[in-house]
Amino acid sequence: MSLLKSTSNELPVKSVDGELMRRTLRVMILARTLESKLSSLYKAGKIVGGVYLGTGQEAFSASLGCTLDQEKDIFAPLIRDQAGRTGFGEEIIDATRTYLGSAKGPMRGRDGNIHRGRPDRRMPAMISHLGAAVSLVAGMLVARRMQGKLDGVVGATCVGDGATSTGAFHEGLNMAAVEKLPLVVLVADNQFAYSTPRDRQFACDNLVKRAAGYGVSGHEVDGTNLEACLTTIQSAVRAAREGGGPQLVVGRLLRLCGHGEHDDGSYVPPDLKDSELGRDCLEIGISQVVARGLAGEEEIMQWQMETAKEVQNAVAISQKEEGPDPYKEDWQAVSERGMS
Amino acid sequence: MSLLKSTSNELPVKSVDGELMRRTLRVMILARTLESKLSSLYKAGKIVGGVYLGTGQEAFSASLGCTLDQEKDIFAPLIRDQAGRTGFGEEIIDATRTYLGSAKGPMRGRDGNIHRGRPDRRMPAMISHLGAAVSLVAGMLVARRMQGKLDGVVGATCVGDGATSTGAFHEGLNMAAVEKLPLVVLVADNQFAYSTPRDRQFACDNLVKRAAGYGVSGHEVDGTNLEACLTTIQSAVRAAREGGGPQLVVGRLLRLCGHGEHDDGSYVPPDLKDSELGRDCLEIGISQVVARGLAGEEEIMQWQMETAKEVQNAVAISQKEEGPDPYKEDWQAVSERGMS
Amino acid sequence: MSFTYIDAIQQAQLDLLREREDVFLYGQDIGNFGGAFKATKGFIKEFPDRVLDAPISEDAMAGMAIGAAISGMRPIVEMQFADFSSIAFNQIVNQAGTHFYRTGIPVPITMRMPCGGTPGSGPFHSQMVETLYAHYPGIVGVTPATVADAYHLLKASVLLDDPVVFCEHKFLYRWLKSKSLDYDGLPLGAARITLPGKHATVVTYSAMVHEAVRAANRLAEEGWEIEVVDLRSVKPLDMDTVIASVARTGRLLALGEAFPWGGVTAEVVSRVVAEGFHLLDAPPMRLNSKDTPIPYHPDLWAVHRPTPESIVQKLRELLNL
Amino acid sequence: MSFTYIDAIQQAQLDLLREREDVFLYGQDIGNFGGAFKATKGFIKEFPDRVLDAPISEDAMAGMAIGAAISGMRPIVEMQFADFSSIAFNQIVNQAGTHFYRTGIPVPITMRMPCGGTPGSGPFHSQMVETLYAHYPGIVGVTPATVADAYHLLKASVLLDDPVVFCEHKFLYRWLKSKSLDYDGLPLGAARITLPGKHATVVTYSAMVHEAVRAANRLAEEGWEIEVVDLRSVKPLDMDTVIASVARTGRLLALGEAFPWGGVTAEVVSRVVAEGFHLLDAPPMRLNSKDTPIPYHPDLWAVHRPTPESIVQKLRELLNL
Ligand SMILES: Cc1ncc(C[n+]2csc(CCOP(=O)(O)OP(=O)(O)O)c2C)c(N)n1
Ligand SMILES: Cc1ncc(C[n+]2csc(CCOP(=O)(O)OP(=O)(O)O)c2C)c(N)n1
Ligand SMILES: [Mg+2]
Ligand SMILES: [Mg+2]
Repeated sequence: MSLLKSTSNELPVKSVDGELMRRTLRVMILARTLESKLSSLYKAGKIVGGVYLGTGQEAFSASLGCTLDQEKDIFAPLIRDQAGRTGFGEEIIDATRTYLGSAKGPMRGRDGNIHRGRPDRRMPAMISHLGAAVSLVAGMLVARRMQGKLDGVVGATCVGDGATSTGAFHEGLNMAAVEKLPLVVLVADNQFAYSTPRDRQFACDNLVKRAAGYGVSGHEVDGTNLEACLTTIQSAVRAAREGGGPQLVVGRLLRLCGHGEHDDGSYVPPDLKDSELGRDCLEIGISQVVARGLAGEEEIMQWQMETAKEVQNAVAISQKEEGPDPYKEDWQAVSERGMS
Repeated sequence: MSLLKSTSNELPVKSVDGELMRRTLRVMILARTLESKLSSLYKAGKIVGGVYLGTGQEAFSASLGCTLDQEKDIFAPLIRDQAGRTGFGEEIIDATRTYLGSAKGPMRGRDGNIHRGRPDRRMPAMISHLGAAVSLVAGMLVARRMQGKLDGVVGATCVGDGATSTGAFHEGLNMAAVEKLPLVVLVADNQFAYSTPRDRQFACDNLVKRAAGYGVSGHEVDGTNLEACLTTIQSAVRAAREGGGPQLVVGRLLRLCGHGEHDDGSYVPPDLKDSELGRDCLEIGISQVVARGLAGEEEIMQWQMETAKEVQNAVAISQKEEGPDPYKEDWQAVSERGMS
Repeated sequence: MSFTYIDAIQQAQLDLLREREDVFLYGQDIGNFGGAFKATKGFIKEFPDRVLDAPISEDAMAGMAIGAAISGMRPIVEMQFADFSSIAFNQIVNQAGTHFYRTGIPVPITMRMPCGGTPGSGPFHSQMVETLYAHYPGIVGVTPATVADAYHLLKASVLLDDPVVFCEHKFLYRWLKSKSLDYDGLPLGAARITLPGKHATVVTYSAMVHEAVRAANRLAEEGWEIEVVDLRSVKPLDMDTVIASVARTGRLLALGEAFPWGGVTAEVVSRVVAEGFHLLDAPPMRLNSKDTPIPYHPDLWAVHRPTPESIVQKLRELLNL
Repeated sequence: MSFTYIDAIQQAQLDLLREREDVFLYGQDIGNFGGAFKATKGFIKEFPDRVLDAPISEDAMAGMAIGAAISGMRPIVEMQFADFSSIAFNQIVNQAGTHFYRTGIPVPITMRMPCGGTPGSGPFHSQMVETLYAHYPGIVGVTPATVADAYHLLKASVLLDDPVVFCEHKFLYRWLKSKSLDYDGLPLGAARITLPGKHATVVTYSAMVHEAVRAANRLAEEGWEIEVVDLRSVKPLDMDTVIASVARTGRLLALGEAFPWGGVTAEVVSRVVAEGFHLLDAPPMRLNSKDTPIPYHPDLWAVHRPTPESIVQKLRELLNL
């Protein structure tokens, strides 16, 4: 079904496990539902600061989140990875609390929106500077190697096509390759970096060509195709887990929203939207799940209702919660533990 | 004669022009002679600060310097490019004055050794931070394009295998590729970055593989082989000049000296020194020139004597010159032109 | 007709592009999109060859601009946010900042830095960067606080032969308006007395000029006359104007939005005490942001930086009230 | 037996590696080669898995260390020269510096920064970096001036849960010797009275402590007793010790080798005037390097930074001689 094939030479992959596919689709639905709600809240002026969505990228992102092992793997999401976060076990309320500025969110109002994380649950809180997480995750893996805890662990992070232009991406991936770390880097090649099209960002026709230059395995996949995403990402994650070193997975897709909700994305040419890249991965995912008989349309509608409720619930709770109290805030940037 | 072939698909190159090959060999001899002298001066305590030589890399470097057009091209040398500098027209006395701290040198004692340049003659003065010149030269080319003066101009710069790990190299080359600039980047893959061997620096077997990821042409060459270097570099420079965009040329060779003259390079394994990579490009160059009947051994000995005299002369002049007078120094980091 | 602060920046760039062939713009999304803050909107149509979209490569953006500048151009680089200039830091301080001293050839680049906090922007879209760059030799740090200064100082920066870090405050972008771009002709390098007074001097710059004026107005209701000095550029620092003001008032509060360790306020206070110790009737004071990253939440953000209230409070201390 | 300053740094790292399994070293050429300054010589044999050669990727080196630190390790990163940390600047200030505030999880990394000038090192192998990093929240800046401090402060830095920029001065590496590593037990964060005196206080740090002592000794021949305070860490800044000293002497010279705009000397002077204005009998003074890149030529370099002569001259001014 996949339009593009993995270019790496791993073992052939059997067809995707049905349970995983069902779970991934449900995660996609949940992420989409949450993000539509966030968009409405933003437009209603209920969210201060930017809102960045992953619409159209859920299959690619969720496939990673759902493939990783929540108990031991590492996942450093970027701006369009709501689906991956959810798949990796981030609770919806972490998102709503952070967006709505609840003091109970993981960032306690100190940071917002997509800059949230739970480093203690192996999900780093991204900084805005693109590419910076690649070496960070590599370091988390190096630590585990030294601690004798690396066995079977994978670290993963996501970037966009634009972020591949950063020195941080380059230095991080190269370093991980030298250390032969079980790192999976997903590149969501969504045709734009903010408004900048690919041809103003890089000059090769396919970013997967970069893999060879780093001495890492390259994979590419149609990012709108859930089954293909799961197949490719599973095989990349497996290859990393089995000692194959870093894996670069390029997903071709289109951002089906603005860069942020402040942006109407009017610079995206209509013919690109109408092309195969512009297909909605959620619709494709649903049809694939239905076609494989893994869930009926009714069950999927059920999921949609459940997830809507879940999101409403999280929003309602978060909205009722207090923001941080600036007068009780502990304005302390260092722990000073160890300072005698 | 070349062990490795250019991997790009340019027009076939006719055999190297005899006059160019003669000139390049003479440049190599001059550079080697100068650098041996610098080494002696360093060991005699006559030079303050580091001395970094290009021993073993002269063929690769000089081939670039001699191929470029001194009247219009741009050349940003790095630490091992004495031969390229000389080929591009830098006077020997610029080197000796800078190393010996003469106030008459191009850097007036403000900067030293290899950090010299003549930006007004299209030879930037390198900063130490590796990789930083790639985007700099790209900018010099962009300026010319806007000024309508780019026609037939090439900009070139050199890095080592180690410098390819820098974010600056990556960002610069990628940007130049996007702008399709006539940029030639030479990578002297001399097996080490200071003491660090290639396998701790990158994980691909050949850095030329990076070219495809940037969408630029890649070339590789046996850097110990003068004729091969001239052939490959000429074809890369020509391709850039003719609108082929950036060219990445990887030369395989071995540094036949320490990282600097403070370093004995004892970490270089003997079998590497004894391998084909460890051959002295100067000896090979001489034998090639002699074999092609371009010069006799006598004439070459004549060059050696001439260059020795030229170097002695430059050293003698530079040593007699005063250093900068700190009490007359104009401690001014900004020109303030335009500040009313 | 009315101009906002960002309009002024837009107009200055447009006028420069029209007046001079050596000016060009480089930055992420500045072409068809017109830039994250629309400071270059529509330019690419008129100047298709001098408005270039950059890849997400701040180091290369700065390096490219430097190379162009030593080749006769006067590039204006737009950082999407000043915070991302951390990636270009090496090129700015080590390549641009050292070039004139080392080679005698100046580097006329202007790095446009959308600086400063706005509610909800968080730790990585709110930073002030003037301290970072002014510490390094060879860099000029410009910090306009008014619409007219945004226009005229940007033009002056581009015409200057030296590298300029042009710190434009995002909070002022659309909030600050002016009827015209006319101004008092003060050159780059000169501070301005924004509000004359006699009881205390507040030396500040950028968005904090307006907070200082607010604080001064509140104290004016009680009869206090606070003088507000707008530095306009933090390097060079116009000590003549500052010292003259302190000579009149005898009291100094150095105010800034940057992190508290080091920086403009420390530099101002230490120069004032070195050059005008005996003019002071009270210990000179400083007020900066708190020493933490800039928080996302508007309620935290609002007290992380100095506010009219916290400025009034400091001024009361300074006035020994 | 005698230890140099670099021996102390070597010993501290070796002891840490032996005492703690969570310590590891990362840096260019630190393995078989033992590092550009031999600070890790021979370590890789004993600890093949905890001494890693890094590619020329300072951004990734810092990022990797941060990732390891939030996973239970205590990495020590060796920058080959502090000047090259400009490439790691973003990771240090934005990733490491903000992490504890944002997430509550501290980042125990130690960035070893071979700082400061030596003759012939030039603009890019001589820089001081404490000002750069101390300006940013969340970073501890340590600046040892003695052999024993090099040892004990490095150990304390690695044991600290926060990111430390450890500024070791290259000029002291082999020149500064001591019979032992014993020391007075002062913790990280406390300044030291290196030389007691009563007529004026010089507050300084790193290599300048020794130049200050030289200057003080010269003035001692004329009967002046100059107190020299060694800050030891520039953030935190031990104002108690500084203010107590100024209370005794009434006169302050803040001395540093860094660039003159902003920085440690400005911070010290402005805190002293804020907290101890009435203790001062004379305007507090500063002495820094000149405001240009650090020149290569030894004759230029020698006067670019403060010297015993220029310190004596400033002190004479301060003493109103
Ligand atoms: C170093 C850096 N420079 C600039 C930005 C501003 N910025 C945020 S997202 C973005 C576009 C990212 O494009 P891409 O990597 O393709 O991801 P996408 O938004 O398409 O998912 C930019 C330029 C940034 N975050 N970091
Ligand atoms: C950004 C940066 N980091 C570290 C250094 C220190 N350094 C100078 S030369 C060198 C090794 C360079 O190796 P390579 O690029 O292979 O060039 P080679 O010396 O082999 O010619 C290093 C690490 C530097 N100059 N710049
Ligand atoms: Mg994108
Ligand atoms: Mg090398």
